[in-house]
Amino acid sequence: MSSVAEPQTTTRYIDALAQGMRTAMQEDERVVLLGIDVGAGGGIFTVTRGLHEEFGSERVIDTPISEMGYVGAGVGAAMTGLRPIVEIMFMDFVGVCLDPILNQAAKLGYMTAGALQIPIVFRTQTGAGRSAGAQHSQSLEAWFAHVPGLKVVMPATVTDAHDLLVAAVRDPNPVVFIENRRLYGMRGQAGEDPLPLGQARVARSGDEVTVVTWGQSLRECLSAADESSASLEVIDLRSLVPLDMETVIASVRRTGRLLVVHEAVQDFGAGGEIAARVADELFDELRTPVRRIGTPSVPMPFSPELERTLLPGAAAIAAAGEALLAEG
Amino acid sequence: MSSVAEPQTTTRYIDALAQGMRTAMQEDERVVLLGIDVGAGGGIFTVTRGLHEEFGSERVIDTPISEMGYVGAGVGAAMTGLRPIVEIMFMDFVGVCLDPILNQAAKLGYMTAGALQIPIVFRTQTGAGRSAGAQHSQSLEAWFAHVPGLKVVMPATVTDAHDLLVAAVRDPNPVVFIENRRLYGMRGQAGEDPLPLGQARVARSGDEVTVVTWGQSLRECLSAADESSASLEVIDLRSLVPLDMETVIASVRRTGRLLVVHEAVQDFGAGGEIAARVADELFDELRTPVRRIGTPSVPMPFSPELERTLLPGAAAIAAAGEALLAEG
Amino acid sequence: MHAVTSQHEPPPAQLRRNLFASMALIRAFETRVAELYRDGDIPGFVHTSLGQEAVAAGVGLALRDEDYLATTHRGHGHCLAKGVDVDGMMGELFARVTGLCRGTGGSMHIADPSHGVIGANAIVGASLPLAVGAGLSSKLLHQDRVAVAFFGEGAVNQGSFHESVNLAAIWDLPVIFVCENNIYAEFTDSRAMTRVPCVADRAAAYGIEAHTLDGNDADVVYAATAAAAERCRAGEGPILLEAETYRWHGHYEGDAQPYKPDDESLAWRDRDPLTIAEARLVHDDTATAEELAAVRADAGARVDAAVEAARAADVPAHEEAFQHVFSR
Amino acid sequence: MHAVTSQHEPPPAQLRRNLFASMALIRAFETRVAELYRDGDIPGFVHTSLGQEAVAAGVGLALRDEDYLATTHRGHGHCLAKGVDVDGMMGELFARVTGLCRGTGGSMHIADPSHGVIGANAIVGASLPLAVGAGLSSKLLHQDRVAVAFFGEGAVNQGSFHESVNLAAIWDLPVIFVCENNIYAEFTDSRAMTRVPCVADRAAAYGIEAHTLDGNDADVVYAATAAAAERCRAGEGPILLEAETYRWHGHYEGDAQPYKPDDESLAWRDRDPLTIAEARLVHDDTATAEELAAVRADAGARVDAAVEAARAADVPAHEEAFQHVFSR
Ligand SMILES: Cc1ncc(C[n+]2csc(CCOP(=O)(O)OP(=O)(O)O)c2C)c(N)n1
Ligand SMILES: Cc1ncc(C[n+]2csc(CCOP(=O)(O)OP(=O)(O)O)c2C)c(N)n1
Ligand SMILES: [Mg+2]
Ligand SMILES: [Mg+2]
Repeated sequence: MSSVAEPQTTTRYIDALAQGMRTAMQEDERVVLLGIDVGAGGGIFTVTRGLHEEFGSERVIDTPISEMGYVGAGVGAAMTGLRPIVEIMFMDFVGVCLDPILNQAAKLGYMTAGALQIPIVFRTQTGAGRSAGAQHSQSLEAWFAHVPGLKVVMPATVTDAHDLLVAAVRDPNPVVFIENRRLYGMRGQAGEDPLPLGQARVARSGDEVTVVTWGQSLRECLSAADESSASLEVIDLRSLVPLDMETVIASVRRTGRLLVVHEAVQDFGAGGEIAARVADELFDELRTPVRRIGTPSVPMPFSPELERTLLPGAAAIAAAGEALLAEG
Repeated sequence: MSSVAEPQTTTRYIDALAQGMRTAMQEDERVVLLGIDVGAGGGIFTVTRGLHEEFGSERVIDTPISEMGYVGAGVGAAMTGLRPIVEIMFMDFVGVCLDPILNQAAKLGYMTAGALQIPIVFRTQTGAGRSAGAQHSQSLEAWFAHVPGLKVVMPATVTDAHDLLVAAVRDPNPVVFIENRRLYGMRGQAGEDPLPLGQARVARSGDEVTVVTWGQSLRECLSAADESSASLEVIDLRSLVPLDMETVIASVRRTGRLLVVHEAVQDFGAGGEIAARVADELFDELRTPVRRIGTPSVPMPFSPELERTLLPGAAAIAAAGEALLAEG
Repeated sequence: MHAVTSQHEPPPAQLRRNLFASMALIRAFETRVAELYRDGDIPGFVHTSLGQEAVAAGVGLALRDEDYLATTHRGHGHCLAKGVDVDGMMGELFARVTGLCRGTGGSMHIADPSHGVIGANAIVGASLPLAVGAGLSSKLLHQDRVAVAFFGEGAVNQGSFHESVNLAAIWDLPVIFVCENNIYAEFTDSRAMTRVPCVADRAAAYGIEAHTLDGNDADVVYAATAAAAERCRAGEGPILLEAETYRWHGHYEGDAQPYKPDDESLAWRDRDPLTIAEARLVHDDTATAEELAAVRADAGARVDAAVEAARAADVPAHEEAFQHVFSR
Repeated sequence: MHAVTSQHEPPPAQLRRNLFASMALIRAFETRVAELYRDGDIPGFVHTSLGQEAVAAGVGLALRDEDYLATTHRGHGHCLAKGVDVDGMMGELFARVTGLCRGTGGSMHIADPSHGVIGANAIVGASLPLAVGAGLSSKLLHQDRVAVAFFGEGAVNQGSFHESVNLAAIWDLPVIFVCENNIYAEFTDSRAMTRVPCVADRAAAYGIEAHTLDGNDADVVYAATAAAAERCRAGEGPILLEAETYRWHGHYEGDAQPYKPDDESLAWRDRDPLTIAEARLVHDDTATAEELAAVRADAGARVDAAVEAARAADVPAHEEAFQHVFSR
């Protein structure tokens, strides 16, 4: 996961995801996949390739373009004995299928005082940077983290692509599992040893500025750590819910400085929550203000040049780290 | 707007809303209303009562229970010469009609480099506290504030119910206009003089703790100011987008202390953004950490007792103000 | 009204008595609930099904205990007919710990998975995808269970209707879609919201069988549901039943229904489902008028006892607000 | 394939030549775009409409310049046939300032309100509500404009189809719903996703007229659209046209289409819409083969010029990323 080239023999993120689904389906018969072209077609990004052949069309189910219907059906199936992994092809498409996530999966366990369990994984992906346009580039993890009853997971490494997916399927709760398509081709260590959800990881140690991030921005932060004259400690949150503030607080207590980085729009994004919590809890220990870097409040443009203008990159992160160090 | 009893001759919030729509419809023929039972039925909360009789069924249009369809049609109509006010009966129902707001209204102006204008108001209401259950009690303003291209307005007073609604209709952009049904019966001064969107209001002066809030929580904050031994300066933001940070910063610069209060779930809520910004900008001037009070991360229960347990009330706000004062 | 046909055998004598008893219980329950709500004993929103008892009873008694049922905001009758405990239901309406959901759900969210009831839903149209998912579970787990989705004719204009019926059709799922066509959706005459005379006609778009039934004749509804369930269990896929009926009370308790023509209301009152059943039972000597009066009296006593029990029960303790957000 | 009928008069000679010219332009444009995309000259996602030219031309030429058109991810042809400028389109695909959207939209989001094109949409099914809204504007503003929604047969399974067609029907709006049934939705044979043989049959659920057309015969599509537009302008409400056609290329450029049977692809290649038109024009002496070859050559030259202009144009300046988020 460092920015140094990895040997080509390791696994790709996309294969780790497939392997995660395979592991989950092998260990539990009740796990089924639902989504548009996840079956015979192997997925529009080839993530589910091979699973249809291996597990058959009863467990790897192609759906029509009816997200509200099949996502809702996934929730109904989860209440009644299956453990579905439901794919929402692009995160932006939650606009047509939010109700089953927001009002059903997130709430029915609570509203029945635990009588219903809803073990479902909503797999989706996001990721700007390839000119997919404003309707195919949004990172909306903050929305889901704001809804009580949903877990929100964003694997940033090849290992986690497998491990967090298996952990998400094993979890008895609804999990929004957010991949980043710019990571699909990345190579790294295959995972095999799922931890429970909710443990952040110190991806790189440092002692001057703590950088908290998740998803594909991790790569940018690691590159920034390589480039920067400041010593950056990079923390990969892995999940927003559960949120491992302990790891964050422990690090900032040492460094005295915090930068939160995410690809999502900065305004009213998840970074605000982390920043607000740390600024509160470590009020007396912070040497400098907590800073955030996210995308400016602009729909993502098609133009590659304009997209680059907006997305937080390694250089900006490195510079922000240095600026913090200079401040105090 | 203070907690002192108002004379019964003043206007109710709900009538101010109706008057706002009337004003907007009178001043511009292109303004039309769309929604479930907004017409002959006068609205499930009687907000639109009388408008159908006054403006006829071509301008006050009853829709089927097809939110995706009619909200989307509102967006299409806004692009082509009308200025629709579209009602989404409960904010929770955005789960079935988010795409036209998220992916169409918010983006098509930008994606056409300004060739399309989308002057539309999405009127909706929220408000827990009356046992409406988890699917009818959510405050999701943070979601919309996180989407570039949308304005987000929450009138907290009778005056603003009228004025901000008229301003929202006059604005050439999509505006999410969020009422709170617990305010519907509240009486106050009728509005008449719409300001442009984006100006916060000091609802009550004080000099020890700044309290920033919006929507129905304003009432709780004003009561807290009455009760509290600390001197609270209460700011009603009125809109999250545009966000008037100047008024907030100016106040906190004086008081040195900030409490952000909202009815929405606290975690990953809009309060995080305000807190993070102030903690950053006023790092050297804050006497105490910025604190937030919102609803805990729990779906809103039906039980009145449990609901009361969760919702931020005047006593808790007053206590938090005093605690801040005690801290430094 | 639309032409109505029933091509099924009438149910046997004991069953017809049971159907009457089920309707009598629903009648007593809903009558009492309306009073309690008027008197302020029950919080939140309440939607009664007075006048529609034959649909609930006919469907409920044709199902097995383990069959699934997803219902709506107007679901009390459906639950009672499915065998859900009266005390648990009344306790829930009173928001007591004896409630089926320990007071977290309320009238619009009664659920009892132990009798297959996977939830009442306050989102119009949301019951359908959930039932499709339950049908999917049943099919994939080879369980021989049928899933019923209840919904009103207003919900037919939701996209989720379209997507769900189509999904069940292409996957040949054991789902019975039961549309209670009570003519109104809130204050709106639903006939103005479609060009097509009856809901069953709209099923042609999905290539599934559909029948329009006299929804005030429990024998008819029972027979049609029993036949549909048999088809489902034989693997022949979904079916739609449209039960024509009428809502005696307003949309919610308190709604004065100015939008309904008097003669229409009166004509439907003359077609009281209990009177219809009573007359027939007495006429063909299946029961005496006295026996049936006793059944009604028993039902009333049962409901009275439930009310007393609910009144005597505890409200949930403060801590319960925080339980069951996640399963472990 | 489904039985196809056309009950309309064939278009006059000059119009048939224009239809051919329009198809030739689309063919040249899409052929060139496919090459440019393969060579990495165009960023983002590209979906071409090769093989479907007759639908675009037939519809586009039957409309007036001020009529509205909402299209999809596969919308280049629709725009060209509606008269949108070739340079502006190519500039947009190249993300240059000369693009219709100055590079913010791209292939999936080409729009040109000056020719009534209110946007191409990357959300399946989103074109329909927008067109309904445009139809509503036209009706309420007494504008005599027709609104066309293009969508694929895959989009018919979206809830927005259901809601939109119903809305247009009950409001008698001047909307033509044009379904391009090219059999596939991404990698999926859409015939497996419905039990109903053709899309036009599904229109019965809304009580509107619908016709299945030979979508590879521009004369047929033109005549049907012209008749539909006339109906719309006469206030007779919406109509659905299903144009049976075939997508020659993959879902996106680069898709190798393993899911299509060879004989099917070949059979449809034999029904090339340009060849069909050419043969008929020559056969009935409306044009000579040489004239038509010249038309094709002109189209190619026009597209070449557009490519050169696009290559020479500037990319948008950094600051443009921040413009047009809001209108003033
Ligand atoms: C998505 C959504 N839109 C609107 C509502 C508000 N609402 C509640 S019930 C109802 C009418 C439902 O009519 P119908 O389906 O005929 O059921 P009925 O009330 O007649 O039983 C409406 C519009 C809602 N709860 N959910
Ligand atoms: C809501 C939504 N779901 C899924 C997709 C992904 N997607 C893009 S095009 C497409 C297939 C559309 O098929 P069809 O409507 O037949 O149009 P065609 O591509 O054949 O022109 C899909 C599934 C999307 N863009 N939006
Ligand atoms: Mg109804
Ligand atoms: Mg298609």
